[in-house]
Amino acid sequence: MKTIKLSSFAIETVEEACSDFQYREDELINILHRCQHKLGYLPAEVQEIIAQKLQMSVAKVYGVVSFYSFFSMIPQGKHPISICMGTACYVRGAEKLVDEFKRQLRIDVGETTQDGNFSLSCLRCVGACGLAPIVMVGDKVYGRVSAKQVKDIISEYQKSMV
Amino acid sequence: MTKVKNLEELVKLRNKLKDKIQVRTITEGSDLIARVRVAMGTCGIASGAKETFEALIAEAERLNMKVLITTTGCMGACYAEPTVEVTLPNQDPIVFGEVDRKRAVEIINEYIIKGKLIDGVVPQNHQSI
Amino acid sequence: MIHTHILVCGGTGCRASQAKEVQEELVSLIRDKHLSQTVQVTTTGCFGFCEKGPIVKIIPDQTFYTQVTPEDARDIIEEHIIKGRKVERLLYEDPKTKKRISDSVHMNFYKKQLRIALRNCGIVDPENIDEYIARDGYQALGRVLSIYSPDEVIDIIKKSGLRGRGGAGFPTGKKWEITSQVEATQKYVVCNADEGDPGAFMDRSILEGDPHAVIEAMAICGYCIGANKGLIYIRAEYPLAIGRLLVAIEQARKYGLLGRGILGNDFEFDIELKYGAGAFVCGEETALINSMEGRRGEPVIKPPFPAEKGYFDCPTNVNNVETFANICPIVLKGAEWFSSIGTEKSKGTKVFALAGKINNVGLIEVPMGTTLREVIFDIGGGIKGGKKFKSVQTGGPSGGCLTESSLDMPIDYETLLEEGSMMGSGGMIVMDEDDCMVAISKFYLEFTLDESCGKCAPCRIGNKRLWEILNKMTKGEATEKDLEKLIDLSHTIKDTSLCGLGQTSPNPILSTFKNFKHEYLGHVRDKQCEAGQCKDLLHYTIDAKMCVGCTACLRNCPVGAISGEKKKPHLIHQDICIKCGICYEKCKFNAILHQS
Amino acid sequence: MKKIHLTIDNKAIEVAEGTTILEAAQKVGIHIPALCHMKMDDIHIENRPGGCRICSVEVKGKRNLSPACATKCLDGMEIKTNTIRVIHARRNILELIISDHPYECLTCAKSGQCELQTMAQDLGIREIHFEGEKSTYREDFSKAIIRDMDKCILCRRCITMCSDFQTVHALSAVERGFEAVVSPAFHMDLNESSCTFCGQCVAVCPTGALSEADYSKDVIQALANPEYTVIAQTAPAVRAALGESFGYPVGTSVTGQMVTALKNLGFDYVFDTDFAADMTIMEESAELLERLTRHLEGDKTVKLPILTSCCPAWVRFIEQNFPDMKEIPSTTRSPQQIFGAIAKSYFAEKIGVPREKLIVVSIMPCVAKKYECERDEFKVDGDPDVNFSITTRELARLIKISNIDFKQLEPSEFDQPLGESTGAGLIFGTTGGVIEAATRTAYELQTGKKLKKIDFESLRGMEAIRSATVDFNGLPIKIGIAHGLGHARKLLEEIQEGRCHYHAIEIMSCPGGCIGGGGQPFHHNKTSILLERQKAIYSEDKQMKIRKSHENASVMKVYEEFLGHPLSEKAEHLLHTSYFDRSSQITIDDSEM
Repeated sequence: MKTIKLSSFAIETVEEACSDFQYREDELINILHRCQHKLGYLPAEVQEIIAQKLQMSVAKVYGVVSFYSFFSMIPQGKHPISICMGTACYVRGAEKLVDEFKRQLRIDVGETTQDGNFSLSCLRCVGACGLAPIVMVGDKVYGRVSAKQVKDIISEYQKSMV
Repeated sequence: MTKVKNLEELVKLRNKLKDKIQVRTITEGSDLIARVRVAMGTCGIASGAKETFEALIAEAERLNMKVLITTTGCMGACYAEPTVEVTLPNQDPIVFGEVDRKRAVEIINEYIIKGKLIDGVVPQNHQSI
Repeated sequence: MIHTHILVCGGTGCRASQAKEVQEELVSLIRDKHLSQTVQVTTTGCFGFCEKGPIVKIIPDQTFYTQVTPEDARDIIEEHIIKGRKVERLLYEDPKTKKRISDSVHMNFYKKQLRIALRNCGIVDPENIDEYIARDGYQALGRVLSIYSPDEVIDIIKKSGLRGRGGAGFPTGKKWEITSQVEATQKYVVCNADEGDPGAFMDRSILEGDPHAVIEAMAICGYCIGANKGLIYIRAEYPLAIGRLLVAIEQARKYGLLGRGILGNDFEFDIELKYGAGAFVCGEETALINSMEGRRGEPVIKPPFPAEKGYFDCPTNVNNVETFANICPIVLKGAEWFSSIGTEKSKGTKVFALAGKINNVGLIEVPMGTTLREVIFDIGGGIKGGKKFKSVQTGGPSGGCLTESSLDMPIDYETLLEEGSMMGSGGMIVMDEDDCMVAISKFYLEFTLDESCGKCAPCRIGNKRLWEILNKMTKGEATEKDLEKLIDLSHTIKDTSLCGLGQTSPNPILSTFKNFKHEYLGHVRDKQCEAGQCKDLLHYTIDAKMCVGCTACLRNCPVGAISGEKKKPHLIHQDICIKCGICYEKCKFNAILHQS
Repeated sequence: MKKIHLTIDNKAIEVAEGTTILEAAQKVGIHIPALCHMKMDDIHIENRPGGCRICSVEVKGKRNLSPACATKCLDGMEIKTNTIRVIHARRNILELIISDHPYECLTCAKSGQCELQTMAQDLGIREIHFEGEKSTYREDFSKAIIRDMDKCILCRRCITMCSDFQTVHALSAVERGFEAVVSPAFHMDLNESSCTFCGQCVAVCPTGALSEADYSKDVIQALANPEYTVIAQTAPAVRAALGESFGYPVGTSVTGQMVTALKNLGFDYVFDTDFAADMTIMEESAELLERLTRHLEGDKTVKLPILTSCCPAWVRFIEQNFPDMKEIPSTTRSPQQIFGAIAKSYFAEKIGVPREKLIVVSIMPCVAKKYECERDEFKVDGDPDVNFSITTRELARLIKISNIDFKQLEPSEFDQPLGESTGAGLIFGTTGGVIEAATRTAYELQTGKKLKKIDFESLRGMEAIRSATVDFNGLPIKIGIAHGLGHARKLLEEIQEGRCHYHAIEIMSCPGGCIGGGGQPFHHNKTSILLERQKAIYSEDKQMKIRKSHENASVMKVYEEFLGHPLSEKAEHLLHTSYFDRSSQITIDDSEM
């Protein structure tokens, strides 16, 4: 027998989500949304239980999780940094911001810093094209960001950590 | 809220509401001194429309003025967010752009009270059906 | 008390033609004439009429002066403000009638925008159904249910000439008709709100600003095709739109405008939300349905079309947000009204998200047939920073880049296709001389590469190869042979991919190659990037003659690649330089050179 | 049905509504190449994702090329399959696919049988114009199946087999875009997944992405080592397919040549798994009759129907998916394992070779058998009863490696005593065979009468799920048969829900039973090959002198000299096994909170 170890909170979260959606396989994406929202990410064990509860294969669940960029199997940093890579932001220099964040944080896009403070991701059009290029840290939006400001943005959060 | 039973009732409801809230200018006899709409789409909120909205309410309350302040969707002028539309009695609505807390207070004190425009008016160059 | 306002346009276009000087002159005249207590001069944003700038508008009489010079200020004050006589020669002359128009009330033609889909955005409170009802909300549904048969409504939509606003432009009425004619016990209405074009946000704005417009139209569609269930497939990245839709659906239910026995009729309709999770390909109908059923959002071969076999194999009508937003006005104002707007084959209006190197970034709605020039230079206020217009991209990653020569073409589905682009969902990105067309192609290909589902080989591998070739080009490592391969492969991918994503993914390449072939050749033959954007082809140096030693570059360089003493020419160390371009942006003396 | 008229390359043709362009073209002698498409008639296996686009053709009036495999014929269609546009596009796509594929043909397990390689040859690809980054993945070496996903072309045939046919769902398309690949969840190894090692993914993979774990080198080494006595056992389905690897017509039984080849290879004893199959029948029928008797006596605890347990993939399937039903299958070991146990006890004693000096090699049509012989319960102090299990394909390679000209070989007989077999043991190789063999024996043991007709035709065929009632002298015995785990699942669910009234059920994982096993020469999706192999088995059975297991004298001798009787303590110990719960269990672990 294979055992899947998980915290009681995670188990309850999955159970609640699945039961709210009547254990329906076609509600998988909604269930994953709910679990990720509560747990922050979707570790393998969580996907295993979801598969069990919905009586579907875990390969299929992972097939879905890995298909959609919104779902993550890595815990996000305390301060998730997202750079808008919509066209409007791109033509206004978003690429330079990505380079600069990568350089400053020494991580690649899709990674989290070792101390778990920052994670870096790109997203497609936040819809604030008037403020391009856009950087989001958590829910906070920074508009018309220049490469030079990158350092300041990072240190703003580093300070608050101390 | 009660259910609208048929088309006739819906028409009646519309006519009633039209008088009550639809008016873009403020009808005579109303004790409202201005109607304010804050564009609160994602772009507006990203630019700080929530703070603007709060600042407008706080200032109106501080001055104890009867101003109707509501939220609305995107007005389309993303380059000038946050945008705020102000309608004074018997006048065309004016849209102000880049309204931060400071300018929100200014709009109430200068435009709504004194009728003076402040810089940064966003001309409305569209017709709506 | 102020009784007269003089508004002076502060838009970039007008500024460039001395609007500031006009304003200063007006202010000083008012002061001289002791009019400060009653007359106020204010700067405004762009009027969207830049070709006739600077613009001065007088309130309350709505006089609209065009091409005002500082010298004209005296006449405006002395004649108009003091004597009440309008300055005839500054009034706008109607190019057709040659008559001068005295005020902007009669100048609606200058208002190039006509809002149908956006009619309530920025006007109603989206979280208050009463405001929607006050603006004729749910009247269309009410009339449809009590007056028309489903076929009659479909006929109205067909006659209106409305075509799908999601991209391809399939006639909406016809789509409804096909679904209505399939016999089934269960059918579905689906609203595709999985807007994912980078740089397009009109659907989100409609849902955030006027959710009931979509809800009402979906109910009408349900009545027409015989569906009692509606689903909105919306991006999870749109929390605000989701929140407002949920509020709106709840309010509509409370009023009995959704649910059973709507408005006393034997009609039932309700709506549920389904969330996307960040996959652009789910905008494709069949992928969207797969995703709604909880699977990987991979497209499947059509036919069968969703109209026959859609959600859970039931007949399903899929329209996008903007398409639905047009339905109620058509029902209320009639097919003739709608079809009177636009061009022969493209009726009504189109919403565009105008962005990029343009002054008035924003959401606009114009009648079909408006020219790109009007959109970019009048409504959009022209190019940012006074740079030269180079290209406009429409249709997102499926579209193409158009040039100066296409600017006077009327916007409609067919023209854009002929010009090598497409309508798409409505992103419109303006580019200037600093934008490299090879790099732009690479940007779009990177997007497609990220978003390809991976199911079919041409899209999965082909787009990767296209990107690799473009990447080589931007690094100066490509040959002319690579260029040949790029074009050859582009055609194969278009011809053989499974779904619309792959079939259109090479469009950015093909259109830029057609219109900017010399830039491609420049990258492969001469290893040069004329726009100066491909950093591997550039190096930054300091022109010692121009450099005054202000240290601005040195202070701003993020990697410390610049050295030099104050007031002496500085030097960029090529081995440290990361070519970020900050020094170029910061130098006020044009001393930084970037060369291929 | 409506008839549809169209032309393909100017040839007029009439087809039934619903026919695809690919099928229609075949009828007029036009072979449109296809990679991902797979359709096995009669057994309802179809994979048609429309993903490879190799079969693209030109349909007049359509803007883009259409995939022939997934486009239905419509009236008046004008189709061109060989225009310059089509040929160019097809070559470009093929080059693209190859550009993301390792150039390892010379050392690839699939070389010579690879559909991608063949197509590149057929289309005359001499240069890849679109070179670029290739996808790379960690190789997954399980004991039975090797996954080298660098070679995957995402045709998804394996998923169709694993999910649709077997309902095992070990595999799924994962990731997306260029990173998309077929994999178990979280890119885990097959060993950790729900894979049953049935090997059907290997059987249909067009390239070398999925292949059997190859033990032929180990076998060569064992044969070369004078310290070891090396014994071969050959499964019944092998002889019906091995000839295909040496150019014999499909359906040629090559038993005698195979035995000679094995002897030439240096095996000390060449025995027959059929012998062990006969022992399986002895034990299994005894079990059936025992359960049946108790059932008829009113014992409510008795588990019926009894399920066959010779198929290791099936065993693993039930252990993983229906752990609550693990008491239902017969506890009798599979013929491979019975053979191993007897060889390393009874036979070892007989020839006086200690167990650890004895190497048992099984030649199987199956890849799951490699997994089975690794199971701990089939080892004694770490020494497996069966040391190596190799497939029909590996045997063919061994023969070639050893410079043996198979076609020139004179047939010879199996060695004795473990080489004596019956027709009953032989028909184990096809679906329905095990239960027919069991019936032949159980009938005679139960009724004490001789069978008038040995052939139970009602149990034969290719239908996915079959059932028949056999009259045991007034006692109607209901028998069910399923091949394919998906069909087995249906029967299990019926049992779970109490809707199943069979007394005995035979289950085989592979289509057609072992003849369609994952270790057989590749059938390239032709059902006709399976049917021919099946025919070969039944006709050899007909020619056998002895066709009932309980009449196998050598088997009887083992019982006399060694085991006593079926279900004796010793038989239980050596010939039976038990099953394990392999489902996953959730446990709470709050230690990290």
